Amino acid sequence: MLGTGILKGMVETAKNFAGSYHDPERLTTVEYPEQRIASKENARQFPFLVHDTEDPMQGLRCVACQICEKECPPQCIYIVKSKDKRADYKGQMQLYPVTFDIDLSVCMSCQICVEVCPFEAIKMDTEFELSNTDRFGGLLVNKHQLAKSNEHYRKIHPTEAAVSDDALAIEVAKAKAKAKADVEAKAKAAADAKAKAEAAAAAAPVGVAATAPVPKPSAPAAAPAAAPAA
Amino acid sequence: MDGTQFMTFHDLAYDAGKTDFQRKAEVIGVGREGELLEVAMGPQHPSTHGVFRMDVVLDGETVVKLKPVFGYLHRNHEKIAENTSYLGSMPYTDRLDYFCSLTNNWAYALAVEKLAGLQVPERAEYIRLITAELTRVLNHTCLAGFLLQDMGALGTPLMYAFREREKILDLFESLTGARMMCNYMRFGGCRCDLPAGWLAEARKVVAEYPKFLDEFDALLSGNEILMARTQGVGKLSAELAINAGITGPMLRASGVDYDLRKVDNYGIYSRYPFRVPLGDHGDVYDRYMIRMLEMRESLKILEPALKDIPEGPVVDPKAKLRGFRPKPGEAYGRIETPKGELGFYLISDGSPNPYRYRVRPPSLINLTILEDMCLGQTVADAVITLGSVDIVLGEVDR
Amino acid sequence: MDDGLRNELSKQGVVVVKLEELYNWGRKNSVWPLSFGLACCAIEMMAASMARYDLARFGAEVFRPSPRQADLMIVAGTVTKKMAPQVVRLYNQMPEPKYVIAMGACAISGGPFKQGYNVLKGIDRYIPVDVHIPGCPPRPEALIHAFMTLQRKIDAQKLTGPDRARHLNADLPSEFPVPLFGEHDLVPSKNPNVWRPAVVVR
Amino acid sequence: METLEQTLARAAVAAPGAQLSVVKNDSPCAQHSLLVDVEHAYAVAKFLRDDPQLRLDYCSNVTGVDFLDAELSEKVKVKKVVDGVEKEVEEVKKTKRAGYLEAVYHLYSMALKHGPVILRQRTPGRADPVKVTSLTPLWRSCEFQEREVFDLYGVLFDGHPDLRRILMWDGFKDYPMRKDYAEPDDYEYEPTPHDEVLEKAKAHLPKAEVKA
Repeated sequence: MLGTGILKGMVETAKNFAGSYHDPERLTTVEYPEQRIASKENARQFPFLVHDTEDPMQGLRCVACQICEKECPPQCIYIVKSKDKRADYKGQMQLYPVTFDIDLSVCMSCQICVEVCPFEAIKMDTEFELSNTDRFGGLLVNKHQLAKSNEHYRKIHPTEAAVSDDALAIEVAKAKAKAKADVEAKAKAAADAKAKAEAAAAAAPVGVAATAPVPKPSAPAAAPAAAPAA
Repeated sequence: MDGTQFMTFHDLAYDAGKTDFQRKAEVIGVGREGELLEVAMGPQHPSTHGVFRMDVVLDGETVVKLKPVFGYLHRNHEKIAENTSYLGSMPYTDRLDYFCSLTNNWAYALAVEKLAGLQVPERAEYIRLITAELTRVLNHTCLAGFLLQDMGALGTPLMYAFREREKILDLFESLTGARMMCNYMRFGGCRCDLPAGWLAEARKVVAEYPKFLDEFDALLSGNEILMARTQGVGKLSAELAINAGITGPMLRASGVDYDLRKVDNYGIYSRYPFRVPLGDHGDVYDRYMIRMLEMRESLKILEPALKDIPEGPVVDPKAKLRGFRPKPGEAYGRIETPKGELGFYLISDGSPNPYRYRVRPPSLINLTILEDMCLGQTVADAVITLGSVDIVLGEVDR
Repeated sequence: MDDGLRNELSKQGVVVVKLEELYNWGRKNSVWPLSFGLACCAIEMMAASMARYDLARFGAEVFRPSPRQADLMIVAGTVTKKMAPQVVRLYNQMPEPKYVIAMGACAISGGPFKQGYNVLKGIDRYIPVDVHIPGCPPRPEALIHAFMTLQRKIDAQKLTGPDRARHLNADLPSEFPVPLFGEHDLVPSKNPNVWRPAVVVR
Repeated sequence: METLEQTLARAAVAAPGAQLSVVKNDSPCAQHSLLVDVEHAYAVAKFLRDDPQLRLDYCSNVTGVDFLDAELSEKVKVKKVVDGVEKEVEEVKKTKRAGYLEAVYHLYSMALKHGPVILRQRTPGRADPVKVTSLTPLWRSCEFQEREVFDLYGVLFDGHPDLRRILMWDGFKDYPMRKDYAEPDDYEYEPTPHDEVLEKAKAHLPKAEVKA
């Protein structure tokens, strides 16, 4: 009969209307800003730089290798390397970024910088409330604004952060083992040399022994490792 | 013009010796004199799905000429891709057809895998199939909403469609991190594994979806106004559809059995039996119904696939993320996206950037015969005919 | 009238408001956007007006297809050079007071597509923009957040004085020249009266 | 489906006088293509469409490719007499190749469900006007795609019913997808510039600040 299709449709909308008073399925509105949809663990908005220590600028994991700058598809990262080096989390001397700027007005949240970073230094934040009336000042963010602690990372992406922390702990353990082995090897070499020198000194006139190598304290290995607790 | 089997407006328009009006009159079969009205619909027009523009010549309310004008969203995807690494183009493919970023990802990944000879692990194939079918459901749901919006059913169907869309977008977000621009697939697999509990969530959404489809069917498919508006409107014959390179649901609505999921057997589609719905009349109603039926078939693929998915790696260990340089050569890879055949034609010269990067956009090519479908109809029908083609401007203009 | 006195009065049941506050309160709670989508962000703009995010809670559910009835232009998506004249023309057709939200990276600066030959590097080259939302695309919540930012901006506008709102100041322009299609680029490629970029030395 | 060489042999019979050759593709997918001269492209394409064994009724993809003038270096094994003994020595042979533009057609068959057969037309050089034959009379699907190739590469299609710019505006003079296209200088505000962009952005800085 003509009209039954329309009536059926109206019954459907009536069901929806009535349901919207009691059926949780039909109550879809999330009243932002009072209510918020729970952030998904994988959610990503804009990159941030991870730091490990209290002072954000000292503990930045970034070593200014510029891989992300090169791989960023819209080219929205700008990095200037430092002239000097400083010890990173595992005690190795590394460069650090003097300038690290991201132009948020260009960033397309593709996460490629995170994927290519070999140092677990850049990660994706979930902050999206960034609307701004200032085009030039508000959207070009520098390293001070980008630096966020590892705790923040653990809070927003717990699973990912655990994996990243484990990887770093392994790196640190490796570095420590290597440093230890280096020290031992050096000590052994020094001991051998000393023994040789003594043997030589016994045969040769005094004064030659002074040329024997003196073991140097290995500064990088001794530096306190600012390692994250895994 | 020998070789053309079909009388189109072009054939007549370029025959000499007739006045412009005579030619138009011959095409639509009217002989009466009258004043013609030229209307530029778009680029800012609520019914043109973005910034599409049609220059329409009207005789009263009848369309006598319709010229689509493109380029208002031409954002140089191909040129940019030729200056970017292979990986760097992946997020840009999301922005082609912004409803279906995951199928776009797949098409591009497939083309690069053909170019470089990469293998995809079993689990990644399953993830690709699941996400692609979810995308198809998502796209068709939204299309039904937009089509009804064009017909004047303001609000309700689109609201219902977007309510369901959010459920699938939640799945995408918890898997890929973004709602629309997923950037999820990689050459030789996928970017990351499924998060814990994702499969259970997906199963829940898939299990509940038929309820929504029933609701939508009850609301719309039998509705007399919808039938009156769409049946017999915008007819497209099978021969013209094939010759004009129409693909996807629009081709199948004209009764041509050509679905790349069956023809090319890419991915693991051969493992799941599903039917390809075919239309009979090739009108707007058929195109609408094909999509409703395709959603049900997609759910039929999704249900067992979500059960069968094996454990294992999600990316080919040989595939490199950085410094990816395929050997010189070329490849054309294509898949069946919700809009039709999306192809990527890549030429490599051995450098990290593709030498030529071409997208074969289904939306653009499906518009080829828009004029033929609209001639002789009223301007209101031209709007719904355009709506039933299912275009996304990001893909039309790239 | 100072705040202390106002508080005291409101406790007594006497509500006193300035005309300015009343005027701005009315304006900020009935901002009607132009239904004008350009690209990907338009879909998120639609999602924001749909059931889950419900922009109607802010008095902005009435998306007007005609610029003559709209107060707010949400530039949602990539503005190409071919589209830019139309966008400026639409802006010119809107009645004052009018506001512009540049939604998404493309509208602000060209975004990921800014290297393209046909992409305008930000709509603020031709028309003034009030609020920028970074993101590609921004979440619907981000659009709502921008909306609240705009409401704050409207709330702070003055009716009188030298820094009064633009629509009350006859000296400030409310229409901007529409660029023309040139042989290689738009002519002019920017409006120097609107576009004053910061100098960044690299 | 027959091999491309077989197709070539039969096409040469069907379109007498056509200069046909196979362009090898070294990638793992091995999609080789058929290069046809511009004069006989229509006849060959018509054969491909109407031949009962091929029935390539569906032209999926049409695109242009720009090849600049290039110097090709090829490793050639040459027999040389070194110290009285004949030896095979590898030599790098350098040849100059004039640039050209190509129109590439990907053909499939919907009736027989096979493909692709790839057809190429090559222009003699890159200097305007560059002309190839339009295949729109055979496949309607070429219509917009050939217009796009014309718009972005400046290739003229002989026999196209409606050859206008499609993506760019009508007054636009350049062909932006060509490899030697120069973009208009528009680099006033580039906070994160690299390489070329950096150079271009520097030119926009106020003079005093460049010195600093």
